[in-house]
Amino acid sequence: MSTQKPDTQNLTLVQAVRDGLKSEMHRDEDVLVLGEDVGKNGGVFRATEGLYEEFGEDRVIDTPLAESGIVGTSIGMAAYGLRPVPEIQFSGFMYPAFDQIVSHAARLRNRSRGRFSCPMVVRAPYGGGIRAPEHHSESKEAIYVHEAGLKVVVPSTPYDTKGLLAASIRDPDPVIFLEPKLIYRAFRGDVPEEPYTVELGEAAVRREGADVSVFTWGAMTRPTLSAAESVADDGIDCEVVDMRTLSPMDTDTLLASFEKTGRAVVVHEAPKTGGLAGEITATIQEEALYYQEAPIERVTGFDVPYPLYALEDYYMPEDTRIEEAIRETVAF
Amino acid sequence: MSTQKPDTQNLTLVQAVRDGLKSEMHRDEDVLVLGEDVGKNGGVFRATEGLYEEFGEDRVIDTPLAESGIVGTSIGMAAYGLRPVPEIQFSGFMYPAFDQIVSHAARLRNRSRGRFSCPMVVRAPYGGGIRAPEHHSESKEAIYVHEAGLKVVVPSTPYDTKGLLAASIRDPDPVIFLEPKLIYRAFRGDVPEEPYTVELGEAAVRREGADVSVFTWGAMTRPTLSAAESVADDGIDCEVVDMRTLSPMDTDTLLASFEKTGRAVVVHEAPKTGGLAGEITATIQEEALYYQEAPIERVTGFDVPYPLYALEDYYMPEDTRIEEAIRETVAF
Amino acid sequence: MSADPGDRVRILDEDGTVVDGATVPDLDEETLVEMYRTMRLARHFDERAVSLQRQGRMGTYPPLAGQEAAQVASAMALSPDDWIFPSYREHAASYVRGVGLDRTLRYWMGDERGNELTGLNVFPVAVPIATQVLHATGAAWASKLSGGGEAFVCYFGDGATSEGDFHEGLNFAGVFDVPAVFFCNNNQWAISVPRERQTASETLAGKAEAYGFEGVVVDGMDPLAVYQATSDAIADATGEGRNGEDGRARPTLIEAVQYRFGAHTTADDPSVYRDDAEVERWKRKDPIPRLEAFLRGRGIVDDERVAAIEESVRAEVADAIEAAEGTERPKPGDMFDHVYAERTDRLAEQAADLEGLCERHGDEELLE
Amino acid sequence: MSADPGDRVRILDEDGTVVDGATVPDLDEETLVEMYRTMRLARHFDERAVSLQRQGRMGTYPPLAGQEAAQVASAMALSPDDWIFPSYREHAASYVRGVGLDRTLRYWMGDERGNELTGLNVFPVAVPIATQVLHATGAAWASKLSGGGEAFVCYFGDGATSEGDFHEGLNFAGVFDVPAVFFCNNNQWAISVPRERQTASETLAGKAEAYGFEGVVVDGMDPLAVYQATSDAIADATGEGRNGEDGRARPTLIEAVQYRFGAHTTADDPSVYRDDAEVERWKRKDPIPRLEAFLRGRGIVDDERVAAIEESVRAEVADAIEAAEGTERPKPGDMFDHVYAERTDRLAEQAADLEGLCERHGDEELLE
Ligand SMILES: Cc1ncc(C[n+]2csc(CCOP(=O)(O)OP(=O)(O)O)c2C)c(N)n1
Ligand SMILES: Cc1ncc(C[n+]2csc(CCOP(=O)(O)OP(=O)(O)O)c2C)c(N)n1
Ligand SMILES: [Mg+2]
Ligand SMILES: [Mg+2]
Repeated sequence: MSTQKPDTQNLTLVQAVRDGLKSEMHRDEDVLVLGEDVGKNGGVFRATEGLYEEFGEDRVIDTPLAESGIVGTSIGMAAYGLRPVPEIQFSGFMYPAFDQIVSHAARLRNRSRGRFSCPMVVRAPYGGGIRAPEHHSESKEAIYVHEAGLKVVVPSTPYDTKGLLAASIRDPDPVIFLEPKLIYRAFRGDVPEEPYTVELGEAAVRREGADVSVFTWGAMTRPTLSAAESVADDGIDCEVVDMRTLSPMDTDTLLASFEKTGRAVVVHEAPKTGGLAGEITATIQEEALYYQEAPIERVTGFDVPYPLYALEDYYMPEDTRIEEAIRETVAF
Repeated sequence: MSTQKPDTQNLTLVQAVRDGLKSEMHRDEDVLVLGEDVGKNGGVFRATEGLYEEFGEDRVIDTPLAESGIVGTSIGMAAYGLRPVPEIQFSGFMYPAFDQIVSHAARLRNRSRGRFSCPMVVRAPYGGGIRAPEHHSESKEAIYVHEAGLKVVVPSTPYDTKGLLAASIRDPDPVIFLEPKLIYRAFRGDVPEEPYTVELGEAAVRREGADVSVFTWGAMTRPTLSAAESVADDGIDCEVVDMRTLSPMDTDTLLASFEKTGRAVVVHEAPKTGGLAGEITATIQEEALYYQEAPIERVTGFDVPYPLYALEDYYMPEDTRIEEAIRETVAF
Repeated sequence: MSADPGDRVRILDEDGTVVDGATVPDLDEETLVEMYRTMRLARHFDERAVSLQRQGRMGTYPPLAGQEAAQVASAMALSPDDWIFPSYREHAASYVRGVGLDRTLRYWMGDERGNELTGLNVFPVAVPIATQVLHATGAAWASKLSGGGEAFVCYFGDGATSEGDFHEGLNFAGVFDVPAVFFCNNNQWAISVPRERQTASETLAGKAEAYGFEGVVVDGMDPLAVYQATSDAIADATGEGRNGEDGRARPTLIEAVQYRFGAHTTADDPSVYRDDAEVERWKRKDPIPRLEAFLRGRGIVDDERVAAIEESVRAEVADAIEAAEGTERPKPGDMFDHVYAERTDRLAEQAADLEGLCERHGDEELLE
Repeated sequence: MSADPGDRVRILDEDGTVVDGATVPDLDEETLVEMYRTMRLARHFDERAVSLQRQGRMGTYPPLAGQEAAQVASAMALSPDDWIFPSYREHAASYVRGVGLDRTLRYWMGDERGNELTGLNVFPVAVPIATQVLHATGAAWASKLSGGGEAFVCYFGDGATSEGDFHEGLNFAGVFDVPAVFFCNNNQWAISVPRERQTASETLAGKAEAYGFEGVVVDGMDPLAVYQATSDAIADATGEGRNGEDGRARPTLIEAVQYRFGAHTTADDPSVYRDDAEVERWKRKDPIPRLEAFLRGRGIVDDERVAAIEESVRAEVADAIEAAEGTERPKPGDMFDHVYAERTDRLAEQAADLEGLCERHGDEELLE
């Protein structure tokens, strides 16, 4: 990591979440945080630590244990004019709130023809790999991407986390902000102290390459980059694109990369069938079939309920699987 | 339609639902129906008409208005040994039950390593096109297909409806059975009086053709067939495949058709982004890229909340759009 | 708190006579006439709407006949800045809060612009049952946190009390003491499911106890009782009422006992699940003749005034229908306008595709 | 029904003395000793499990210390065919119902086979809060429809009462009179959220009224009271109890007031949100010394017997740990086995892919 500049902090991803919340709460007094254990306890991952002390119980609110309640009341708050940032303790517990998310948050602007809007950010720790109990390792981003009216964001670095969270909070529309908890504390990165935004809807090319494009996001970005390094030893020049915002998706960057390389691998933790790798593949071949030189490989979770942790390392895509897929794609 | 044989009835699709329920309830006394207004009222679409009178209030049960309650208690019933067939009044009201469906129904067998299972069929009228109020025109099959442990079925003819419903009820695993209400009464078909099954997981080739394959299901099968006829006048020979079971998907039939034609169009009502056309496209190009001669076109709903009915006819894919896509694909 | 339905708040008996010991709310004559007129307007609107549907000029429509008192009198208890969160049946309450009848017609004619209620604190119609309970609680909470001072009235049916969102919403409201009034239009039926099948609870109002606040049963076909109960609840919600001494505002659950005279919606046939005799019994409680008798008894209206009201009501509804049917159809491209504050690239592309399609083929071919 | 927490059922006071006017349930000495032993076993198991987690030999674990009476005594009130629906904390209740401690360890060691409870009427642990309430209601309903005769006991926490599924489950149970007992382990905290923040309802038991059946508050750290209350509720549920005269079985909501002595899970640090003084206050109610004092007072156990029990408890837990740790790891392919009754083609393909991967690379490389 680069050395710390005077106005930057060296933070983990989860610290960047906290810092992002804090700086947005300072910037705009309409921003408030609510959810289970987010107050006194500072969140089960400490993502809201210190905010209760700093902003008080009217802006950092411990709620009853009810996810539909948390999201549904947040919609009402947002319609009234506040900017709620509800936390769902784990993304596997967003399902009870699914109706409020898709039937209301996603549609309030449309249904009221703009009279009301829903500037709300639903934050949730997401994904597997931390030996967590059942239902704590979900990665079902696809079901939110399929819903018009929502934006869906998955950061993969501390810098992006703060910037994307700020952009999400300032966004006039509801954002599902999924935080890859496997890398909550896996590494640190420089994060400016000042508020800043990373624009929604823009992918980041994490590694430039000419032979094959690997599209991924969240916690899968690291093993993908490491697989890219491994195959580089054999002269395979990988481009790694971190999608960052899954809805709306940055198809310009996606297509530009593919048009350059003509080959693609998509990596995600979510189960294969119905996962976003399908959407990405379809987009590529609709728009850039002329450039395609090999089948687009999907390296994904299997079509099984996420296994308990004794087997989770077999479920999660990791370097080896990604590497194999890259090699196959290039060899085709 | 063919003339009625002695042991067949000429039924609409919704009558075939009723007939399927009835004959399975006669066959197996563990089968029971529950939901809002399914009893005395016979269902808001009359899909359960007469069953209350025939089987009594212990097997045709009007429940309180609570979808999570309906599905969650059905899971408990199924685990105990019954075969509940809960009805959700419209598929847009399945969201409150989403947690029970994905966190429990889909996983009970897996979580208990086979000690318990969940032989339950969640029926719901699905899709648009009938000038219904808001939230009554959903077609979100993709979110169920993405969930391992569920099966997902969408019939398109009266014959299939009875047979697929019977197969679903007899299946040892949970099935989401989505009934295209646009064609509930659009036409009639011959339906044997005897119980029979149409196997899950098998697509049906509705029209054979050599130039292009169109993959679709449910209410979209009819405009697709009609588009196929229109282009036939210009010498385009379309194959139309009705997927019928969306999970598990019959990739054999899918690939065999594509390998024959080398061109494909996928038609569904659901919004484009994250819809199953992506999954189908990805599967094809993974397995049959060699055969591909043109980009696979997606003819789908738009990425908007399903509009109120004044605009729904613009939203729903119809002959013209399908025809254009077929022509483009063939002309490529 | 009343668990005994016998305790229900009532001011007018079925003949429109003030019941012993009841106090008539302090409303001026003009307001009382307005209440009466609005109820008549709602009844007439309802008849016309049903007939529009029958004639194929409108889609499925949920009638409100029988429920006018509960809607009109409750909405009249609000102050100008207060908010309402209607279900799909509160056309009359919405009207009182400024929603033109033409808007309501347009919504049921399948035109989303019917829900575009600029400047009004009226939430869009909630079709998914009980979901609006959380929106009302959240908005009320936001108002409390921001010192807004408004009251928030949420309408829903007897069936809605079975949904999880009802529970979660009232529970949050009780924990955070939000300035909300939960107004349950208990019309005895949730489509074909009778109130007793919905819950084994003695009353619906009694469920409030589970959330630590008060429940009140009111005769929902007695407009004066509804007005009084709602006013009291609003005062409590905003900290000016009975609970207000200690400055502690509290929500209330009002159960307004009433009856839906007609079908659940125009797609429903109630004869399948309920007796005419039951309907007739409840029709004796019809709120409109009741209030009319009261007004006549006090000399506030007479035959002439009633006839004039009837005429003005007919004219107003006719105008609304004309306005609704006269509005140009929404443009196909409208469906892309409010998905997000700004169109995404993909939406812009899709909008262009649809436009192209329409240009190439025209409505006749596309909508055949 | 008791809305006043003072009314709670209690048989033993904090010193293990029978309170005035209370009737000790009619249990033979052996059963009482078994109750005592199982509670000690649970306590010791819990300590060892926490330490396994600390040593990295197990993943996150939710301790139950303080809650032994509520779990053990309630589960002992069941008949052999009855069912239980545990949350993630009911290791002791499950043990009583036949779930070996090694199973429970294996589950928390990340091995799904810990939930494979062949032959037992014990539902798999429910992690998503309150979801199991509906499963219990449904199974109980199915039993009633099939004439099964079993009782169904569903465990959940104070926090669970805020979820929609709690509401929907109890409401269905009340409407259909299912043979279920809803057993709320009110341990005062839902992670860091105290009971008062969870709901403004005076008691949790009082919420039963909203569903038309009875709620009972019991001292959840008094095993005899828990046993009695559960037995009564089961009798009511199966139509043999107080409500049984008219043959009408009725569910009951039991609120067992208790305290979690330790952390929410091993990932939690309770010192952030609660005082030691509070913990100490509740520790005075510790159910184990209470029952021990009662047994000693009656001459049922003495020092020697207690020592023997302690020794046997230690041995049993040590054996369970050995068994759990001695089980071979699940095979990677196991994850494909029970997705459906039969593997789909795509799953077979994926299983083969994974097998190939494992063969080509071996665990070291894959799991690095
Ligand atoms: C979540 C959900 N489930 C089902 C429906 C279908 N539905 C529409 S109205 C209705 C009955 C509502 O009854 P009630 O709450 O008593 O209100 P009422 O219609 O009597 O005014 C049902 C089941 C729905 N709109 N939303
Ligand atoms: C639906 C859902 N939301 C959130 C969580 C995370 N979570 C696990 S335990 C818990 C607190 C539960 O409190 P309570 O019901 O009182 O049970 P206790 O843990 O005290 O036994 C929470 C919020 C979850 N498991 N499920
Ligand atoms: Mg009703
Ligand atoms: Mg608790």
